[in-house]
Amino acid sequence: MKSTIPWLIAAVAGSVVIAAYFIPAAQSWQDAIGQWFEVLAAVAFILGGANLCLQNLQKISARQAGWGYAAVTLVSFVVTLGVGLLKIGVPVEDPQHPWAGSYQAEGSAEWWLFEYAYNPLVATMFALLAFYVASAAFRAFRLKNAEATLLLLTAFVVLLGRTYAGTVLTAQVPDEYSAFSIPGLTTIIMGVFNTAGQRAIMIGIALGVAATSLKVLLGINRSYLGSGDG
Amino acid sequence: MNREKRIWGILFVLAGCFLLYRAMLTRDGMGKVYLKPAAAAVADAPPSYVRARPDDPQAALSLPRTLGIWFAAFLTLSIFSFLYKDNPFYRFAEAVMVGVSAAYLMVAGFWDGIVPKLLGRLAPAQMSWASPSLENQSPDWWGLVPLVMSAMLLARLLPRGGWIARWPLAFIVGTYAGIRLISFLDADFVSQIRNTIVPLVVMNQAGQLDLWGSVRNVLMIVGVLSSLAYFYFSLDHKGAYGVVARVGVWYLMITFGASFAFTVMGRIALFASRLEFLFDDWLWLIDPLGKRSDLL
Amino acid sequence: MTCRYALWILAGSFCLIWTTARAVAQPAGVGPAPPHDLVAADHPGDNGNAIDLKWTLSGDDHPDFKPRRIRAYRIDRTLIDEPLSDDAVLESFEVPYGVAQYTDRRCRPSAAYRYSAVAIAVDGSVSPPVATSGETRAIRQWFDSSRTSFAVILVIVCGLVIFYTERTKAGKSLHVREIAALTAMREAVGRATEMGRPCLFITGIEDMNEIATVAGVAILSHVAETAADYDAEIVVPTTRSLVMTAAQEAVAAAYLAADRSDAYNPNNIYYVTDEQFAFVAHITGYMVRERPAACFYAGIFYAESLILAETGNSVGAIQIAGTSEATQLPFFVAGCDYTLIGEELFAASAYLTREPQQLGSLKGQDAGKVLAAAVLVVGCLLKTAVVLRPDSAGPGEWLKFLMSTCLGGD
Amino acid sequence: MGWLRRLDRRWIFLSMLLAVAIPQLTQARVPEKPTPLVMAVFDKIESLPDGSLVLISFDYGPSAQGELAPMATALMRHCCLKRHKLVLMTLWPDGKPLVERAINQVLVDEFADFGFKYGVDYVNLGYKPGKEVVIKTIANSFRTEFPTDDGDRKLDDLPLTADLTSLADMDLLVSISAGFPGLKEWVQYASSPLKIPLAVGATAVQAPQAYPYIPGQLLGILAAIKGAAEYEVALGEVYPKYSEPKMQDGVRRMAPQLWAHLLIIGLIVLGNIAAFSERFERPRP
Repeated sequence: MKSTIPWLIAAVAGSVVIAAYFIPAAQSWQDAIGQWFEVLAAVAFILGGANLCLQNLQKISARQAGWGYAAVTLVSFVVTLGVGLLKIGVPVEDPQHPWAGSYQAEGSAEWWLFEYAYNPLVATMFALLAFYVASAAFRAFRLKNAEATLLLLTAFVVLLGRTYAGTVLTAQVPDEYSAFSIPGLTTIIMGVFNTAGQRAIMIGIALGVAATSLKVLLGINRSYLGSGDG
Repeated sequence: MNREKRIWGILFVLAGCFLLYRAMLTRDGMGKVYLKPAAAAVADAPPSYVRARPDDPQAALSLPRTLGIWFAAFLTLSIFSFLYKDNPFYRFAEAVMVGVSAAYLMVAGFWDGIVPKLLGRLAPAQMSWASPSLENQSPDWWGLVPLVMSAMLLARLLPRGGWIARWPLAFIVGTYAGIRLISFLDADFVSQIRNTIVPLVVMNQAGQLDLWGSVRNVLMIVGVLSSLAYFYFSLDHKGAYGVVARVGVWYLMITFGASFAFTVMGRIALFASRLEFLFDDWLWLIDPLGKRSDLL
Repeated sequence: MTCRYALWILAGSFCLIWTTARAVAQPAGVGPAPPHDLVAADHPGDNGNAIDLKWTLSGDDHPDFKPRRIRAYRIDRTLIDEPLSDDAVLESFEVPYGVAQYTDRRCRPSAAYRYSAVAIAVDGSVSPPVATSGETRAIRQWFDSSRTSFAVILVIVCGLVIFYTERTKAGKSLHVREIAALTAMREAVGRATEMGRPCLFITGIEDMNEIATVAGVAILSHVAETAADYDAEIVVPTTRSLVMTAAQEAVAAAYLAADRSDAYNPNNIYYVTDEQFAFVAHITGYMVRERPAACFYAGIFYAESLILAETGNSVGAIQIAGTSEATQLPFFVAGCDYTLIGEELFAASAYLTREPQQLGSLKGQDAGKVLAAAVLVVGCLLKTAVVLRPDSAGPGEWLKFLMSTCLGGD
Repeated sequence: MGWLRRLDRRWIFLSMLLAVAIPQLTQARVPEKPTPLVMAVFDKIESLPDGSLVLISFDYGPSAQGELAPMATALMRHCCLKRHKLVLMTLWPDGKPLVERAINQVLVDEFADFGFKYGVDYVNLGYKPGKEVVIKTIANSFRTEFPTDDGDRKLDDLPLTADLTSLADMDLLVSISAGFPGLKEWVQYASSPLKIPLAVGATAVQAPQAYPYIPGQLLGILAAIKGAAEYEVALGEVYPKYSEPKMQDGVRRMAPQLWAHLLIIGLIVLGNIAAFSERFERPRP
């Protein structure tokens, strides 16, 4: 029962949005809802932030293994939040509105944290992928069966085709057969096979999304509301 | 274990010596940032600074940015150290990353979301201190809707009344179910079908059969249909239908292989740019952009 | 009334003076040929804020003229029947050469407008103006007629899903094929129980406004129920606060359904950070330290897919993944033991519950695919017929009907 | 062959480090030849009349900078050379500093002689939250989403944007995209409905998703660092100043790319040798 009213809210709101798509005067509602969602997601940060602080405080007070790192997280969280909300170090462009500058203006404290902590950390974490790609290539690309072989061969050709090596290797192929050079094959793979596969996946996903959305609107799927019945 | 520790100890000392040598004993050192005043782009803007070559007469050493480069280099190496194994440096960097990023995005949510889209809408005159352009706007009472929903959502923090937080959640999931239902059917379902409708036989300008073009189109349609067949849930993959589904799987595998290879490319570029940061900005081993002119 | 006429005259004479002034400003005979036949009409099926304009290109605007003579067309708009206000009296917009239509989307509903157009030559000289014959009003409509065909498709697809859902609810049994990844889920939880290690569940890195996340939470609720049954620990770090809220609700309810409310630990479902890679750094750290025995990934994933899959693999976890992000599927396929490909992610909760209504929706999805395939085949055959027999009208008509009327194309 | 099967993956990591670091330290270069998809974009920017309005959306964050910053720079340089008017924006919250950096680097610093003026030659609209909704809205009206620019100046007060009403006023849209919201949304909500040419720069991951939209909804695509390198070469061919090595970030990064690709291909082969040797040494029962 506890999920009936929320379900009704979801069902009515969803149906109204669908109808609004076809009514010229209501087409801007979607944008309004998008803005409401932005606000709600921003407010929800408070829930997440509270949860983050609570988790780390618990670890620190219980002296759990690695509590020192919890303290580091907490300190960097509080400092970044503080200097960002207070706009510390933001150059004042307009003396009448000292608070109008951007929180991430160059030279501010928040900018420093972005430039020298956030940015390098995130980019380096992303860069780890180069290594994981290499180990996945060694481990997972085996000629086990027809499917795996196709995956491997395609990857092989496209990998070559995307560098100068591919151009050099098949530079001797005459122009009228250029489709069979490595860059030519890459183009065919991307244009025909990849496009066909992508399209089928997209059509399937669209149907999956439509059915799942309908299940939400019809109340068949209420798991996100805590109704255990699916 | 002992041997491993010894080796690492030696490596650390060697690296330290190298850094000390580079930073102290070479003429130009490393990892420093110089700034000079920029030609202002907007007339009444406060002075801003741009990076300068060390040999520029106007250049001055910027301590915060120099420290920043060293801190960033330390964090970069700490993350890379995870590839060897989990270690205190990585755990430190991980802790900093979680704290800083969560707070940074909260700050962004506050100044870019809550201030203009909630407070600025309800009380523009009162919020003009944060955004002068709000000064002459009149309140938009629709802003009350997200305000009420936000309050309901925050009820979760109270010991009782958490149930009411489900209402805004249901509203969000419900409205987006509607929005996505429409946008996916329109953009992906209908338009992809439309894009795939091509002639099985292609004629060239002269009215002759374009064999290659025709083969391409046939391959494309066979691919889309057989891959769709793979996703069909009501039939087991057996018999003739199994063969069709199998062809579909082949297409999907080629798609995945191509995606994989394409992605490899990007990943390496990212790694290369991190190394470039270490070699160029920090260690001053290379200077591909001529940032330090001929000082190297 | 008099006032209105006065305004008319005022506006008209203003136009006249203005255009004359412009014409006088440059030597006669130098300007380019004007555009002609300017027609304005209400833009159909909209909210009454657009008017369609069409004209015939200036005689000097021809692709064969090199160098080009016409640079652009300027269209001036006059608001006729409203009191003069500073923003609406006269407005101009330019369109580039070679273009013979424009939709003015800044109209007020029901206000009367008059348009005039001039051609502007490359040297800046202006042609005499051509004006619309009468007034034009943008009318507000109730239904967006340009979306009629889509409405029909929407009704058919949704109708199919609802129809099959109802039919199975009424007791009609149906068969669905096996999906290996889903059968393996129970085993994975079982193995985690045996090894006394946790199960890690990640619902993707997007928020609750993505349907894939909603599908991920639905799968989570089943895995959590199995975990509660087997007494395995399930850990759910999230990258969004709203997802955390939803996941807590789902897992709590799953434990309740399994009659194990006492074992539910809300601290195991926690928020990390919204930033993708900081979240990943936390998860990989968690994996190497706690060594989960089973990892589930269901939702939207981007670049982190391979970091997660490879790290999970290195700690020896059974990994089951599903995502609607086509670009990330290869990494899950390469790195995980089982992968739900695209649409299978959305089908998963139906499989896991085995509820008739949910299975019915699967049938509906299948019917949608049959529909898609049928349209494709018919469309391609028609198009082939058009290519082979360009002279016969039949296939062309049908094709046009299919592409424009049914699929809403151009 | 047992060692190969038991190979510690850290050796693979080390070889990847060397494959990228050595070409970088030695500053090796490999030649590039622009492909048609890149030339489509280049030719479009080249053929637009001088001073056309170009919107560039920086739809990426710092994490994708390595791949996308070189093409953003190359595209901006080309637009500057053609004196196109630039309207810059971003749909990613962490893209905002990147836009500012690009402005400082290219428009203010590199093209200082051209004397580009803010508000006349270029405008920075900054970041607006709302993802694809922002595109949908500005497709009809800029001012609903962007009443002011990034520095809180009213669009009506800036000469470049005073007459700007909607995306339809643009001569060319460019999205440099690393994911959502990005190229797909620009296709769906801007270039398809408004029929404005759209060029995209995409990360390698995004690129395969873009192919289905070519050529109907997409003009061309700069795929990953290779796309950037090809664009730089194309630019260098027409404007010789830009064939200098220090102007070619992307080309420079292609050398590590080549070796790393070869390494990965080698690893795939090695992995298969390991698998076969296992089958060979342990005959099936």
